[in-house]
Amino acid sequence: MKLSFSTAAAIVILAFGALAPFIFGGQPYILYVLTLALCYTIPAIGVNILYGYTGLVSLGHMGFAGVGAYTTALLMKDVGLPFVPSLFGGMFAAGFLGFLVGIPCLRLRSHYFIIVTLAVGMILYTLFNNLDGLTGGAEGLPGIPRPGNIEIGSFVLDFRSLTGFYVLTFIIAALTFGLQYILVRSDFGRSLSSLRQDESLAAARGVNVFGHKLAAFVLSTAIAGVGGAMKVLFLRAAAPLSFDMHESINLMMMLILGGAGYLVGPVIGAITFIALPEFLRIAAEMRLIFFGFVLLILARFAPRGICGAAEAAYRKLTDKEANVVRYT
Amino acid sequence: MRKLLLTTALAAAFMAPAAYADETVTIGIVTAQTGPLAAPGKFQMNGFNLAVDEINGNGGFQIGDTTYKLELKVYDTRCNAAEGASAMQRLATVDQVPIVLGELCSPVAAAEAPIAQDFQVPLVVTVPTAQSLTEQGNPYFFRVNANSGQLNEALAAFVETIDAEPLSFIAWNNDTGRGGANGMQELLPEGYKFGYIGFFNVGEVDFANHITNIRNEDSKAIMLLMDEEPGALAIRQIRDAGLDAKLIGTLAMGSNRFLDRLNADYLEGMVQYSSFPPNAPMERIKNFSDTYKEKYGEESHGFAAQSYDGIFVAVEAMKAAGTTSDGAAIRDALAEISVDGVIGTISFDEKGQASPPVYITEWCEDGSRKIIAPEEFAADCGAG
Amino acid sequence: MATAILEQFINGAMMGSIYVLMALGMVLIYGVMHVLNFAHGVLFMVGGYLTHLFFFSWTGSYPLAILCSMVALAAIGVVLERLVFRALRDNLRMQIVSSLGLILIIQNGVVQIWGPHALQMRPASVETLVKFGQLSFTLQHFVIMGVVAAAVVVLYLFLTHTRLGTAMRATSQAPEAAVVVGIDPNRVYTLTFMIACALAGLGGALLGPLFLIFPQMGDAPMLKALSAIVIGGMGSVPGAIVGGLGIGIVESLSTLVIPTDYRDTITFGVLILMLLIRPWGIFGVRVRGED
Amino acid sequence: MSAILEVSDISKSYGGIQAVDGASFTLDKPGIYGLIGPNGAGKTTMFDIICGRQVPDAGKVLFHSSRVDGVEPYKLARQGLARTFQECRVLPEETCLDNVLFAAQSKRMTSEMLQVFTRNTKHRRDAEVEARRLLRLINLEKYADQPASDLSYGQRRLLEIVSCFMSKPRILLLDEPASGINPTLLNTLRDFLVELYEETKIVFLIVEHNMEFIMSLASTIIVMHQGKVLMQGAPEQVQADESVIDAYLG
Repeated sequence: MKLSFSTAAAIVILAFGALAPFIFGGQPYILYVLTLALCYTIPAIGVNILYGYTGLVSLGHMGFAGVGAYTTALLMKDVGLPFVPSLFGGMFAAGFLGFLVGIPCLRLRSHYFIIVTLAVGMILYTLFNNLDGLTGGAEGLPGIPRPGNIEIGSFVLDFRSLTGFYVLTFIIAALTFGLQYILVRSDFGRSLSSLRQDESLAAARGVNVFGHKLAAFVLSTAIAGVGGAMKVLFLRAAAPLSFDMHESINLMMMLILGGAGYLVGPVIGAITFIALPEFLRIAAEMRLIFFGFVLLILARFAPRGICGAAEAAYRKLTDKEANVVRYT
Repeated sequence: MRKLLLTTALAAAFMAPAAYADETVTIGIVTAQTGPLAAPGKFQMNGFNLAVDEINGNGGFQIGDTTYKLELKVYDTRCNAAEGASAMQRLATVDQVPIVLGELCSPVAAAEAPIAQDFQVPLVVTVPTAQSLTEQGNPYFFRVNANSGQLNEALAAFVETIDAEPLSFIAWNNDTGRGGANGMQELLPEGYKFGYIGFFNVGEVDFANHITNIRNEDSKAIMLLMDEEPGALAIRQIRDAGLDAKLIGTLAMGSNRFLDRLNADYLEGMVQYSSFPPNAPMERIKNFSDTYKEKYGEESHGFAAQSYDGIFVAVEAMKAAGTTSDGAAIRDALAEISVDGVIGTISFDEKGQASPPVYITEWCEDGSRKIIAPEEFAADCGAG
Repeated sequence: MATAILEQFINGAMMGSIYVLMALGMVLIYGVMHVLNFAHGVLFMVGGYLTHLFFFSWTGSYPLAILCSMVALAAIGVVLERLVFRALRDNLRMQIVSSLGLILIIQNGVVQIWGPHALQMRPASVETLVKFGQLSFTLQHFVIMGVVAAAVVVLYLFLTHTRLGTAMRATSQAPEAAVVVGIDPNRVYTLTFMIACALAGLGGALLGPLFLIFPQMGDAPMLKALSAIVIGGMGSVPGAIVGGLGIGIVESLSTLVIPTDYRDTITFGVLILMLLIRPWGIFGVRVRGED
Repeated sequence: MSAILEVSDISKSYGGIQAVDGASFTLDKPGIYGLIGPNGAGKTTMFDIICGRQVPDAGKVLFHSSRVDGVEPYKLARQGLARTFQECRVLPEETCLDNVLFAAQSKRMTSEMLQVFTRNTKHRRDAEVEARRLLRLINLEKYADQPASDLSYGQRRLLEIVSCFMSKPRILLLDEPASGINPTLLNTLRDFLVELYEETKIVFLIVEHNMEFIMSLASTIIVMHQGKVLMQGAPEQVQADESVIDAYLG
C-alpha cells in the first residue's frame, strides 16, 4: 500500500500530536511550546490555502488573526458567551472582513494585491493599538478566560491546565488540517492550483477565477481568525504587537520554511520556526539572523521548503514511480 | 603516570569551589534585550546586576544557617507576548526559579501573569505601568513601580497648581504614552482646557508636525510621555522651533544623562515626575547613585532603581519565607513584605501594587535639579 | 493658522524629500527589474549607520561621510543583485521571500554590530538654525530638500542623456528588445541596484543626523515610499517623486485636522483607494493585455 | 435551426488603431471553418472577442442565439465554448491525465468542494476511461502520469486540444494550432483534428497563417482584411478570388 508523501507525513504528525500529552506529560515546557506551535499552525494553514495552493501572497494575514482573536476574547470576557459560539464569532468576523477586503482587492494584479494586504495589515494593527476602550489598546487585554471544563462521566477535561488546553488546541488544529485535506484533495483544490499555474487557462476551462480566489481568501482569513483566537486564549492576554506586520511576515516565512503547497507544510514550518528557537534559547538574538539566511537559501535552492526535500527523500526511500500529483 | 596526573587535575577542577556561600539561588528575569525597547531594557538589567553584585559582594544572604549567592537567568522577550509567556513557562518549569522579576511591556506582563499563577512562581514587575495588570485578582502578581494611575494622580495634582492651560501632549503610541495621556485627561478637573494631543509610534522621531499644531493651539505647557531617547529629541526640536511652552516630562527625563543629550538652557524650567531623583539628599538614594555611576560610568535611571529594589524585595521575601524554592510561601511573604528601597518603602496592597512616593523635580538654570514635591522631601537646586 | 499651514508644508516637504529618495530607489529596481524590494528600508538604515561610522571614526566631515556611505551602499547593491536577486529574476514570490530574509539579516545584524541603542550624530548643519519671523528650522531641513532636488535632476539627466541611462530605460520597457540591440541586461541590472542602494544610503545619511540612527529607522519610510511608488504609478520615476512629496505634505498637513495616531491609517487608506480606482497610478500607463 | 455562431458588425479599437471594423459572419452548420487574413487583419482580436477575453466596442456575438460578447470567459466555457491558446497553455505541474480530467470536472464550487466525498463515483470512472481513450488517440497514454512540463511542444499542443475537447464543447476555437509544429507532426495534427470532427460533428473555428494546412483542412474559409470580413466560401473559391490575392500581396 504505497502512501503518497503527504498522507504518510500527515499520519506521522497526527500520531505524534495525539501522543504528545503522554510523552511530554512530565515536561510542561515542551508541551507549552508545542501548543504555541499549534496555535501558529492554524493561521499557517489559512495562508497555505491562499499562497500554497492559489498562489496569492498575503503580508497582512495576522491582522485578520487579530480580528478573530479580539472578537472571540471580547465575546468570552465581556459578553460571557461560552467558548464554541465565541470561537465561531471570531471566525465569522475574520472571514467577513476577508470578504469585504477580497471583493474590491482580488481583481488587482499580483504586485498590487500584495501591497494591499500589507496596507490592510497595518491599518488593522493601528486599530488594535488605538481603540483603547474596545481592545484595551496598547496596554493589551488581560484576563481572557479559558473555556469551562467538560465532564464526561468521571473524566474531567480541565482547559485551564496546560495538558487540557493542548488537547483542545490539537483537536481544533486537527479539524483545520482535516478541512484543508478535504478542500485541497477535492476538485476545488485542483481548481485553486490551476489558478496558481495559469489563470487564463483556468478561466478558459470554466474556473470562475474571481469566485475561487474570493472563496480561498475568505476561507484563509476565517481560519486565521480561529488561529488568532486560540493563541489569545492560550496566552490569556491579547497584545496588538502580536498581530503586526512582522508577525504576518513571520507567518509567511513559517509556511515557506515548512513547504508551501504541501498539506503538512504549515505544521512542519510552525514547529521548526516556533519550537526550534525555543530550544536553542541561547542563540536568541542570533536566531533571527539564522532564519534570515535560511530564507535566502530556501528561496534560491529549495523553494519547496522542508517538505520539498522530505518528499524527494521519501520518494527515493520508497522508490515509488514518479507519481507527482503534487498536491496530494 | 601522566594520565593519573591529568585525572586528578580534572577532578580538582570539578570540585565545588569552597567559597563561604553554600548554595546559589537562581532568580528569573524577563526583559527586552532587542527590539524597539532595548534601550530601557538595558537600564532595567543594570539595576538587577547592580543589586546582585552588591548582595553577592557581601557574601550572599542568610536563611537559617545556609548562605545563598544570587544568580540571574535572563530571557529576552522582545516585547512580544508569545515569547514572554514561553520565557515565563521555561523559567517556571525548566529552570524552576522561585521568583521572576522584570518585564518592560504591559501586554507581555499580562501574558506572563497567568503562568506565574499556574505554577505558583511569583512575578514581580518593575517597569510596566498599565493599571489593568493589577486588577486581574492574580495573587502571584506584584508591581514595585507606580502604575499610570498613581503617576498621573501625582502629576495632575501638581499640574493643577501651575498655570498650564491649555495643556498639550506628545505621547508614545504604546501603554506608557496612551495610559498617561488618557489618565491625565480623566484626572484633571472637568472643563480643564486641553490643547493638542499628539501620538507617535515607538521608533518614530519626527515631531515637527506635533510642534506646529501645539504652537497653533498656543498652549502653555506640553506633556512629553515617552522615554529618554525620543524625549531628548522632542525637547531639542521644540526649542529649535522657537516654542517656549513649559515642559512636563516622565521619569526618564530627570537625570544627568538626559542633560548630556541636551544642555542646561534647553531643560531650564522643565518639570518631570520621577520615581527616583538621583542626587536627592536621602542617604539610600545617594549611595545607589554613587555605586551605579562607579559601575556604569553614567548617572542612574528610574528603571534601574526600581529593578534594583526588586531584587532586594525578592531576597527579603525569601528570607521571610525561610525558603528559596517554595513559590507559595514566598508569595505569602511578599504580600506582607515591607522593604526600605531606593525609591521609597515598598509594601504591596491586596492587589499586589506597591505605592512608592512620586517625586516631582524641576530643572534649574545651572543644569541641576530641585525636588518640588512631595513637600516632605522638597530640596533646592542640586538635590534633584 | 496660516503660519501653521506653512510650517506643516515645510515639515511635509522635508519628510517628503526623504520618501522621494527611498521611492526613487525602489521604483528604479521595480521599473527595470520588476523586483519588489522590501529590504530597501534596511538599506536606508545601513546608510545612516555607515555615515555615522565614517563621520566619527574616519573622515570627520559630514559631506565626505555621505559620499563614502553611498559608495559602500552601491557596493552592497552589487553584491545583493549578484548573489540574491539575479537567480530569482521573474520569480515574484521568491524575490519577496529573499527580501524578507534580507530584512531579518541586516536589521538584526546591525543590532549585533552596533548594539540596540540609537546613535546620535550632530554635524554643523543640524546645529545651525534658520529663522523666518516666528518659525525656525534647522539648516538640515533645507540641506535635505536641496540635496534631494539635486539628486532628482542628476538622475533625470543620467536616465535621459547618457548611454547607460537609456540602456536602463530600454531594459525596463522591453528587456528582450534591449538584448537584441546589444545591451547586456546583467550589467544594467547591477547598475540599477547600485544606483538604487546609493540613493537609499543618501536618504539614511541625510535623515540620520536630524533624528536618531537606530535599527528600525528604515521601516516607516519604506512603507511610505512603497505607497508613494504605487500612487505615483508603478515604475514611473516622476510618479515616485510626486508620490513621495505628496504623501509627506499630505501627512503633515493632515495632523492639523485628524488625530495623529491615525495618520498612517490615512496614508494606507489613500493607497488602497488609489489601487482600486487607478491601479496604474497618476503617471503609470495602463498596460494592455492579460497579466 | 438558428445559426450556431453569429458575429454581426463587431468593431473594436485600441487607442487609435481600429482593429476590427464592423466585421460579420455566420456559421450555421457544423464543420471545420478557417479564419485567415494578413497580419493586422484583426483575426486575433476577433478571436479574443468571441472567447470573451476582449469586450467589443460595438456589435454582438450570438452563440446558439444567446448573446455571448462581453460574457466572462469561464461562463462561456461552461456554455460549451472551448478554446486553445496561441502560445499553447497546459497546467505544467499536473500530469497529462489530470490535465485532461481537469477540463471535464464541473467547476461549480459547491459540487467541487463536496467532490472529495464522491471520489470514485461512476461519473469519475467514466471520465477517466474517456480521458485515457483520448490520450491513446494522440499516443500520449504512456505519459499519463508524467507532469505535462516533461512533454515536447508538439505533444503539449495535442494535449491542449484533447483537454479542451474533454468537456464536450459545442464549439471549438483553435488559435493558430499549426504554429511552431514541424511538418511531420502537422499531418498527425490534421488527421487528429479530422478524426475529432468526425466523432463530434461540432463547429471548429481555426485562426491560422499556414495556408497549406488550413486550406487542406477547412471546409469553409473566412477571410478578414483591415478589420472587415472580405469573403466567406470554400477553399477553392477563396484561393481564386482576386480581392483576397490583392489583400495578401497588397
